[in-house]
Amino acid sequence: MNLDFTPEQEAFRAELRAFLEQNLPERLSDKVRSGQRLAKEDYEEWHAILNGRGWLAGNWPKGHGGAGWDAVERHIFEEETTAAGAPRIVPFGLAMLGPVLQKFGSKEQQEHWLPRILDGTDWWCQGYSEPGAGSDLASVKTTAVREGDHYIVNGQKTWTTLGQYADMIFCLVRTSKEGKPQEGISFLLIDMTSPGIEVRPIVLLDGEPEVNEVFFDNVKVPVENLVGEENKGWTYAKYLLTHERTNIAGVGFANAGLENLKRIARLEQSRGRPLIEDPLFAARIAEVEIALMAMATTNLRVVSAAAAGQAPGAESSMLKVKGTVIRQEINALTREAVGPYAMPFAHETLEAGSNAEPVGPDYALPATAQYFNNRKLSIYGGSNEVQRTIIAKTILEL
Amino acid sequence: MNLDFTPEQEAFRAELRAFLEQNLPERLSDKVRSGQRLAKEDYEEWHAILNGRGWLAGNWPKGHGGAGWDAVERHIFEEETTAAGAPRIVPFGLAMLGPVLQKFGSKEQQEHWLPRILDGTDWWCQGYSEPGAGSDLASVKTTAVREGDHYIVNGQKTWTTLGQYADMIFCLVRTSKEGKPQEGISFLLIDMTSPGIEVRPIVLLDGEPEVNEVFFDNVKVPVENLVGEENKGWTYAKYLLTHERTNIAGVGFANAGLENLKRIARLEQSRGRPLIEDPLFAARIAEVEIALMAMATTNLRVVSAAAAGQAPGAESSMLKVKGTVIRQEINALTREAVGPYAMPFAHETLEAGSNAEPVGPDYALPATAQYFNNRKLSIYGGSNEVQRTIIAKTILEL
Amino acid sequence: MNFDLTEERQMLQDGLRRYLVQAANPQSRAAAVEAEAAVDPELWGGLAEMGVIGALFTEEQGGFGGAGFDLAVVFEELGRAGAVTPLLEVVLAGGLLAQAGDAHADLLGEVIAGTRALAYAHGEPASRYDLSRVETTARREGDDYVIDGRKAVVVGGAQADMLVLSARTSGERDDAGGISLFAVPADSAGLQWRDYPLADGGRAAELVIDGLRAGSGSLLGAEGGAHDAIEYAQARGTAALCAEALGLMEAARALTADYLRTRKQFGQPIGKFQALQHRMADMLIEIEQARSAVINLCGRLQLSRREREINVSATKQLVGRVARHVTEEAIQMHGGIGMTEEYELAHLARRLTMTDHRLGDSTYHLGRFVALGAVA
Amino acid sequence: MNFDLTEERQMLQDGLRRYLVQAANPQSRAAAVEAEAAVDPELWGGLAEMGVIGALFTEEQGGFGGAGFDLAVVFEELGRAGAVTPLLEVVLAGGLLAQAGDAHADLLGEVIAGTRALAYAHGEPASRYDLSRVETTARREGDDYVIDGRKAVVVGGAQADMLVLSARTSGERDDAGGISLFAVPADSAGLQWRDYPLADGGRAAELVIDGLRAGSGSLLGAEGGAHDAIEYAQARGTAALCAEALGLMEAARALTADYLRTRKQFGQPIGKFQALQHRMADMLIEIEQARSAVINLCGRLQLSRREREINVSATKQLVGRVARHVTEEAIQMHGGIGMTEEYELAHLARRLTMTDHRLGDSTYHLGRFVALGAVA
Repeated sequence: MNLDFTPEQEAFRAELRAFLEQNLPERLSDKVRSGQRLAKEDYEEWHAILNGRGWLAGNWPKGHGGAGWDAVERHIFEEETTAAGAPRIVPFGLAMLGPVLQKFGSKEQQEHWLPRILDGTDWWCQGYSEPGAGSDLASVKTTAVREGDHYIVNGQKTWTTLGQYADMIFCLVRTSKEGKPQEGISFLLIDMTSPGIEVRPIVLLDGEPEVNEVFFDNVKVPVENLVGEENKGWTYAKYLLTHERTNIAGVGFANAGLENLKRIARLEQSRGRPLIEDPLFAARIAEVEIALMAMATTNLRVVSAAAAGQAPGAESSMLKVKGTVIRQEINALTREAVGPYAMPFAHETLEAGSNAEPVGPDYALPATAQYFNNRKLSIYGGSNEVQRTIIAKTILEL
Repeated sequence: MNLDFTPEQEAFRAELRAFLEQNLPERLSDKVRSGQRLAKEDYEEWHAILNGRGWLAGNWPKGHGGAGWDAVERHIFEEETTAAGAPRIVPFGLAMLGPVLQKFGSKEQQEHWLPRILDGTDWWCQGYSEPGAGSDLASVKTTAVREGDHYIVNGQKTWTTLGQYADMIFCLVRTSKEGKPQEGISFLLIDMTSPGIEVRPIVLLDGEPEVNEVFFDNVKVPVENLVGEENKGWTYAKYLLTHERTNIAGVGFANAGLENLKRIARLEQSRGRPLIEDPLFAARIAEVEIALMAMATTNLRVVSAAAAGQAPGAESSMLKVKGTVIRQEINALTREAVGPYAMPFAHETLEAGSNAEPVGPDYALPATAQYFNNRKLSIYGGSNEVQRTIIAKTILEL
Repeated sequence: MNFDLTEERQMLQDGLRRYLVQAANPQSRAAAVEAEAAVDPELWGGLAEMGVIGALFTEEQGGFGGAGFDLAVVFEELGRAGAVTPLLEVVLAGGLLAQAGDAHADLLGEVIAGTRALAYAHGEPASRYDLSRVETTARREGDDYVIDGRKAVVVGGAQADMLVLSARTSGERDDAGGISLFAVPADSAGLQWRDYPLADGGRAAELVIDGLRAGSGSLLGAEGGAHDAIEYAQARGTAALCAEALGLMEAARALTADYLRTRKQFGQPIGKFQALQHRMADMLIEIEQARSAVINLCGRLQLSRREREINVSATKQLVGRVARHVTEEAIQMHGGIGMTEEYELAHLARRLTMTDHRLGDSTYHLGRFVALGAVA
Repeated sequence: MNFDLTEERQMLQDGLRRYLVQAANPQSRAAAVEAEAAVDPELWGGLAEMGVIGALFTEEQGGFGGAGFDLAVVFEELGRAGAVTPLLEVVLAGGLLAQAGDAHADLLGEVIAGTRALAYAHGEPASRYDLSRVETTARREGDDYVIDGRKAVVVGGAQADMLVLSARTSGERDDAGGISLFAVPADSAGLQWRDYPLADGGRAAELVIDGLRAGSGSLLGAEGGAHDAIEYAQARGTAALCAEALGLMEAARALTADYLRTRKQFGQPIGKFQALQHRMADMLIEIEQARSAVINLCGRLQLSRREREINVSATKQLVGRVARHVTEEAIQMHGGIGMTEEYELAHLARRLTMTDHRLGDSTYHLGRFVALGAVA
């Protein structure tokens, strides 16, 4: 047992910090810290900076232009970038599709798509969920019918995050109705500018159109955009889901959120003294901080095992549940901390470049929106109910 | 809407208080308040005092020697007696069997058994649960086979509270294996001194033999001890279970427990001041007190509806769950309040008449035993899980 | 002891419920949002006509109700319908007008008739939930008071005709003594508004007060002695707000139970899954707790200050805690659809969540319950 | 960063686990209870022989371990087996002997060999969990100290050979300065014991100290300067106790999962009911939190006082909270059988519950975590 990082890891951390200090634009970290909505260009700017250093694709092997980091190095990267207020790396191309193409894509597909992910030519989005399917991803109803050199795709995807920015979408489509539901699924890459595609925003609880519905009406997709074999898409889909789960706990986000909460609680006054000195509010912060201290170590245990080559199993489910519960509690406390100034719903002022004068202290405005937005954490990516069932069945053998 | 009691009800309350002041022996209320175990004689003494005043059987009609109170009067009786530290009325004969005999028993049975319940000739216990059946009461395996003027009973009952004191037991027995499990059950009254009966104590978490297993080995029971019709016992059993549930919330016990907790928290010192002034401990008391204030009103709503002739339905289930959770939280806080003196497990000193010098303050010793003992509250009488299912199915129609 | 509604209140409840089903629909809400109005004028007119505003006041005050349980009936129905109105402002500001006596009877009459809109300008940018933290000052100048300061999150402020405004005429920042109340037109010179939408669907404004002149006739009650009146008005406001939260919870619960009965996954309605059944049962139990807490407060508004305020804090603490539980569970059990603005739950969830940010949140009132000596 | 056990610790864990399965069974426990012993002598001898006591001390101290993770390995296994031993007293009292230097090396050697039993007499009837509240006094008389006072719930006190006893040589009741420690034979004149059983299966005693004479050679460390040593010893004790609680939780969880797999109701194993599955999953998640909390503390015992103590309070708070959750859920999911003394869960539940009553409970440490400046 040893809780310390190795000297090499500490050196990497120092290198990262120096890099962030010099290269992370303050304009971006200010936006992240104040909870402003990031524009597409903001993400692209940050991606390009990281790509210039070879650090955009931490989990990709060097041969494909990635950094080739192990789980601990990726963890350190996550810790340092969230602490510095860097924008998150949009995961759809980099964390999700990339590994699938590297493992199951043809050489041509790899050579064509991977560089475009790194240099930002293509903004990818995800076409997994369908209306009414919930956590039952295998009940794919969107169909792709082979006609000559093309598939003709019809159907609908939903909950497509940032689909409004996307050039490309990777989709699960049904190519056969034979056998079990899992058996007739294929994995298809589709150009978002194809005729017949329509994107409709879904406004969420926080008033933001973060996710979308994507409709496919006789969309023609060249057969070379099929990844792997026809009807084997479920295998690739599962690989994608389980591949990049080391950050499932969201420790970095939780730490940043806790720091923000404490900052606010130091500034707010209640009963004539800083809110953070109110014994009951301080105790609630303490409870979540203590839980986070433990969860961060659970996360490191999983990271460390992953770096040693062990595949995380149901531990991911435990981290998912506890991690989301902790982040949601921090969000709730932050909303509570800002007091009556949680009420203004001026979400337009959260937009990049808005000139509207903020209402109340600058830290107050994003609190309610973030609270509502992060209710999604326990719903998406396999709801916490699904995770509990996985834990009960696999670890507890119930 | 009106939260006040009527002048008649207030007059009844005053009369009760005066009666308790004059007639409740201090020796008994001291024992109750300090959490000492009551002896059989203690209960009998208190029963006799109440019976002398005609107040022992609040829920029985006057014609049978009861007080004929409505639900509000019974509630006031419960409030005042628990506040005064009176022993509880042992429910098996009075609250459970009595109403069944009054509704389903023959005239001979009523004339024979009811006066003996009131004057304490018979101490009754309950023979419902069987090993391995849990909340599934209809899975009765104990058999009664008719042979001439007798039934021959074989089998086993369990969780028989205070069975060690009992002269008589009312039992669910299987008289037929035809039809549904509920259809072959009969309701039988059995003399505990019959040859073939063996009572074995079950020691619980708190170290006390409060409940028992009762074994029946070819026990002869006269047929006149059958209540109602053969194979119709399930009807009577259900009537018994639903008849007397107005005190299911245990508000009186909770109030007494809360007062005791506060008393202890005033006396204990932590960090140089009374524990009750510790903001975090005070807040935990406050939370349970606030919940109790609300639950007491929910209880009154049900009591009031019952007094107006409405049969409480799933509201009883809600009161059961919330009432037990509140009482268990008070027990846990009380255990916590006594600090290191929760550790001594000198349960013998809780016995009536023990002369062993107590360890630590007198209020400390019962805290752990009561905490453990009351874990039963959410298990017996239909576990809280069963109650939640009832609520979901009946009120929510899920 | 009787927990049934009187016949009058039962009629009010039935009528209001029927009316709100058609009048407080999402379209009318959307129109009000679009128009940057504090309330759909048609809805407001309808409420006044039904006597709903009058139900908040006693006969002496020109109404025909005014008891705690009148507030409860009205606000529970508003909550159930998810209606967006500034009726709470009427309880707060109108209640203070009524307490100040006959001098303001005409104004109050217009309020009850629905022809004059009131706002309650008490909270300040740094006061949070502390009732006596008033930094806005009013100093005598001849027969007038000159008022300077800021007020925060004045609900319906920019849309109001008249304000009930607090200012300090003496004492230090947190003193209970020295607070005075004024009734002033919302368009007075010296008032500068910054209007914005609220997460609960309504509107509020930040108010800068710069040299506002208020005649001595605008003073409500005795100079410097407004604290107790404000506390009492807020007690009534808390009863109303908690009743509204109760109605919102009932609506969220009904929506969720419906969803669980109809939505199928893995071949059966998800309401058949035991884990969700048990969570729904717990939700129901907690809502019944909230209902009882509302009854406790509404039935005790007329008791001694200590008993009343202990119930204010107990009820607000419990309702706040339960509201969060119900909101989060309702969203979670819905899954993705519960996250979308288009689905009715979003509106209920936002309103419910925001009730904890008015008149003191659940943590605040837990501490206050202890400070009032309830645990001792 | 490495969360695997070293080879030595892995061997210790394996050996201890195997040994305890047969040596720490209910019969040996019952025999010790019957004999009013602090521990089954055979079990204690076995532990000493395996080097388990030595694993709690460094090589310089005569042991071959002594790090936080050594404590964790030993105590988690003791917990898993539900073993009743005064080994925590060895961590506390033995740790103080070891800190006091070579003068007590012989005594410590006998402790490690298992031939001398120690008790830790620090807490007093009115001290609760306050480390510096010492009212027992020691005053110089020639070369001796004369000690008077009371000690409360001295675990294994009446069965011990030697006591490590705290007394105040100067300062006021709650001062950190002025506390001194003495090593005295448990059968010294002036010590009067009242021995009794504990809910966790062990024994403790109330101690009246009346004119006890202790030679200056019995003083541990500097006169009046024992506070920091006590705090450090209790930090190690907390690590050990929390590791034991973790083992107890693992055992309770395993018992409950087994029960859910085998017990049938309404025709299927109750572990198939979704509500119970989800509650078991939550239990497991919380136990993993407790495991990480134990790792956090064990890995940080050697850091600065502030960092160490923040972890002491964080870990004790979390483990205390989780222990209650696990205990109550395990009993509840068992139903009636979980209430009976005969079933193994009763013993685990009692021990687990009692861990919250030693070295500060979960509420106490939540407040202490804040007071240490962790939330600021």
